[in-house]
Amino acid sequence: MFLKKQLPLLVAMFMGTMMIIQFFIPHPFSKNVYSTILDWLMIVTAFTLLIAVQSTVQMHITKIRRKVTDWQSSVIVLTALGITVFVGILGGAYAPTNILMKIFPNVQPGSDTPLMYLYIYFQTPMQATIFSLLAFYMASAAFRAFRARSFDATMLLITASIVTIGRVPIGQFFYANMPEVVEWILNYPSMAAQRGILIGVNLGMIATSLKIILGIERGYLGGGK
Amino acid sequence: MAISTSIWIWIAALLTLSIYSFLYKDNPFYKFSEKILVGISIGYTVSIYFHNTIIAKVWNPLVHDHNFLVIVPLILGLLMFSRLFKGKAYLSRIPIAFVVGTGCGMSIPSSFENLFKQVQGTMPQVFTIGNIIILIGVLSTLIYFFFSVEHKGIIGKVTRVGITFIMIGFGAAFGATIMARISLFIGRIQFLLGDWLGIIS
Amino acid sequence: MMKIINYLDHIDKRWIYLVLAIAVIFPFLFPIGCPMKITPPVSNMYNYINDSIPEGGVMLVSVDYDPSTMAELHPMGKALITHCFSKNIRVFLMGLYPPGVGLAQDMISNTLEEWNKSNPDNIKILGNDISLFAFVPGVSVVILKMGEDIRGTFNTDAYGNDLDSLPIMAGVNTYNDIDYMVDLAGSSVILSWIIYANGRYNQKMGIGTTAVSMAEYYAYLNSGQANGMLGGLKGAAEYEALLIKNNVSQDRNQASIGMDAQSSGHLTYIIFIIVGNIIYFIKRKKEK
Amino acid sequence: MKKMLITLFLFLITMSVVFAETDNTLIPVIADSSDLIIDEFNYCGIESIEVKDAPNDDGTALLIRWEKIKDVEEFDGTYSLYRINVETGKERRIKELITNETEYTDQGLYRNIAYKYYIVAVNNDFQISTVRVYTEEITTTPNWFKKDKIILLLMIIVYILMIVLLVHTVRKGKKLFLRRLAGIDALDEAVGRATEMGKPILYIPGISTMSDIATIASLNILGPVAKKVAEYESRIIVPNRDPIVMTVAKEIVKEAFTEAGKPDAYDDNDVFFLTDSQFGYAAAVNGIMVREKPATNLLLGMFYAESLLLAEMGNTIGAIQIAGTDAVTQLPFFITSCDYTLIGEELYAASAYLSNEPVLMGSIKAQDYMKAIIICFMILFLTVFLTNGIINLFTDADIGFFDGIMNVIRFVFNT
Repeated sequence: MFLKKQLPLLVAMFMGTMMIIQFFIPHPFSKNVYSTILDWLMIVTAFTLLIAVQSTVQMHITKIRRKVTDWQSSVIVLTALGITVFVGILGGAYAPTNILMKIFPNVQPGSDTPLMYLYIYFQTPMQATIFSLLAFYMASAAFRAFRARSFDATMLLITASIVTIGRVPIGQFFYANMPEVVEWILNYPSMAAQRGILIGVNLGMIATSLKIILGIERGYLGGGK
Repeated sequence: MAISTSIWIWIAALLTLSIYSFLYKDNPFYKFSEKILVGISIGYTVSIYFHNTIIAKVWNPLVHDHNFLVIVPLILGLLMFSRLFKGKAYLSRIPIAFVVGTGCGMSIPSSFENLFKQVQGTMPQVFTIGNIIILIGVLSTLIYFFFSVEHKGIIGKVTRVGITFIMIGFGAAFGATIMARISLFIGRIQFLLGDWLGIIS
Repeated sequence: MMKIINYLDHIDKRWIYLVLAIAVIFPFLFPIGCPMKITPPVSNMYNYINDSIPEGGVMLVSVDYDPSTMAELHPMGKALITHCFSKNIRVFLMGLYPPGVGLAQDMISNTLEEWNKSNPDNIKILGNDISLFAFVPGVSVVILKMGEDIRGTFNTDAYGNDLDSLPIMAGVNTYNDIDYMVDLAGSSVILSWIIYANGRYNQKMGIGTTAVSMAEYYAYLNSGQANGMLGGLKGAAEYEALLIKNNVSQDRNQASIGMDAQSSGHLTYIIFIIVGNIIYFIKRKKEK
Repeated sequence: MKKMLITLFLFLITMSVVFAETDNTLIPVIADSSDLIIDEFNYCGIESIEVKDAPNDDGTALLIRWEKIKDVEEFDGTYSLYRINVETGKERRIKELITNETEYTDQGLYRNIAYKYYIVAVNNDFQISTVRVYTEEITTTPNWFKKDKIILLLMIIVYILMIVLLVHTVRKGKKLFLRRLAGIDALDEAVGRATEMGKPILYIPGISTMSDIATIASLNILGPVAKKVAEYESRIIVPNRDPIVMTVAKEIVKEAFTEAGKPDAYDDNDVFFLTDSQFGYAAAVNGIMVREKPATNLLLGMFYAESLLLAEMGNTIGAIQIAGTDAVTQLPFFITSCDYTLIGEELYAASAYLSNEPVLMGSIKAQDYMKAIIICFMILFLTVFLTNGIINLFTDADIGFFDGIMNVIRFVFNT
């Protein structure tokens, strides 16, 4: 029970309090502690991220095993994943590994790795394209959903139209000082609202962090309440 | 410029087109490329973490430099894998608590500083219209998000001002988003028409 | 009349998609070349890099975006590097996330090739004038650690060379030795840079961000936590325009070429919103 | 409770005023007056130079200050500042082209090594004067506390106390006041309308995981909504993107139906997992909207770029839509395409209001009090700022008193 509940909370509380206190002590001793902890964090973070991958893989394996609808696509995911990891671990991340250079003598220490080819010519174009689909979705939403249904929404849409037109060169054809108008909106009224929201969000973030350190908030440990 | 002869550019172009085919309707080409994307992006991350953390930060210090202090985070990290064993999964809470707790501790003073800087930035030195607008805007926005009083009387009027500022702020963000979405599409067009087909330079 | 409105109200989405696609592709085939005004956040950053970083100074560019927003942010990075090359400023690139490091590598090889082709009298070499730090996980932890010890944070560059062996690293140990840093990102990681690098270590910095997040970061420009900002493709285009104006690079680049398409795309959106709202109001009147 | 907060508040102000006057423990070294030879090449315009340990650091910096002789004919050259490492005797120029500056912080020094500094005039032909003005030897001292951050520390302590006290108060069963948001009324009305029409309600708890506060807030709202639906014996559909969120949502809806005394009306198939692909989820939910034609869509939680796809389809089928999220970039889309939108923190407040969950409620109230402190300071500042500005517009009077107040307020938020 202690290992399950108290210990994690104690660890979070101890580390959190220590890091807050550390902030106020400029002494070299505290700096050394801080530096070591940062090193440790980098390593532990890497493991926590690897485990996130594990849960995705697990999900796809279960899907294939249970032959749920569309299980074939899980096979594609796992195959692509397997090939990439194989190529990536054997061939190196950013610089080719010794093994790769032995197998393919024409690969020089400075050449791109196979992983980079997969990244630049497979992942990059696809990911960029998926997000560019949003240009289309938004166009249709502009036509069918963005309505001046209230005073607030009308204000929003008018500001949006001014900014949309004023931020591109064509705005100057409508009104020569359009870029200045947009810059003014962004610098004063819009900035003020953003800052007001930001102060609130910041207070919320700090409150959440404090609650975690105090052990009041436990959701991050998983398994709900 | 002419049409590309590189096989890699062709692959990238065909994958791009297969994703665009989704706009017409959902089809196997889109599904196939989407799944490949998921697989490759996870695989890419795993490979990078393997080389740059496991090898560079754990294996090398331990084996080559004999820095045994690394063992502490290594054990913490390995505890994460307790999730693979049903009865012992709770052990993975310790490294999570370590990461989250330390992260919270580091962020609190710095976030407060950031907050203070924002508040201080709202208190100007010079008496100008713009500065007054900022002060009133920030103040009324903050009051809008203040939940301990009813929005009635004078407070109600102030919050009206506040919501107007918020709408202008969102309007600006909305306009900017339109801009961003178009840019993403332009990037792909430049690739398809330029790098692949060679119609534009 | 009502027939047209009803038709438009129930129009197939795909026609809307097609209109937008044509509106954006058309200007590429028949460029107009709209003139462009430079906005202060961009010129502030340009002037700072141009005037306040000494020759041989150090600039850090963090590439923290992934391919999904690369259309907006990649041209910025290229423009910044070209500018630094022309001023003989040493450039360090880094990425807090794995995708960014891959894109940074792509950016380096592109800019090096282009620069060396057009400036044979001022050849730039990887490791002497530009470098890419190895990827290290931890995000804000990495930012903080760099304030204590840059060499100890990364150990090697992305290509596996020991940092101590690189000529470019001469005298570079912490943020104190970096004259300016620009974070290119479309996410809240910019905030981490502002809070930790600027807040804790007083690193002078600029922001390069997507148009989506642009409005949010004006608050940081106003408070002086950052001194310049490139917002979206337009920001990159303005920076490129400044480079051309000051004879750093000759021809129009990626972002500038896209500006015509950007203009016509925006116009299309505005027309959609206006027509959509007209339909909405007519229908609402009818219902009453 | 209130008294305590006021006391803390006053304490804070007192502390900030006390620490406003930082102490200066200097080691002054005044240059020997015989050094002050002034002629064409051997110029020295420096009256004194002193070095002290830089405050609030880890012992790697020194602060050097100098003062120029007043009433001396203008010297149009500059000054250079040198550092001598006393152990090795090595000299290094650390700052040149000094004109109007009067201090410099020398950073990156070694601890336990003595240093010494001198400043020297340089004329426009870069000839260096023979007259040097030295400081005494000094070694750096690391400090144990950042005195300049005291207000920050106090603020953190105040905030911690507020959260602990308020959460405790709610746990003891005391009801704290939170204004009833217009969004909650809208929510009631929308649920009522759907039952009137005999159509289902679609509840989308966002597409994020349980680690997002917005998701938790959304699930807190799901309870009361589901209860109301159960009372009217209507139907609620909850499609999910995250398996864990789905499990929790199932539990909540089931419990709500039981509480309303209609456990049989609960259909386990109405709370389900769709897919984990972002746009795939959006497409599937749009499919549900077309098939089921819900009268009311509730989009509460964390949303990303798919938000506009969902809101657009809801619009097309003519459903009443109520949205709420803390994703600032998605809010504009919701505001223009939904009938009512809970903006950012309003979502948390609504969730705390409906659930009266101690941790949530306490933290909302603590944030509110902290906000109140900032608002008070800002109102005070605005008043003084306006008065001062208007007086300055009409008269030449320079009122130092107002400037003083403004500086104190700025100082409180100084970092």
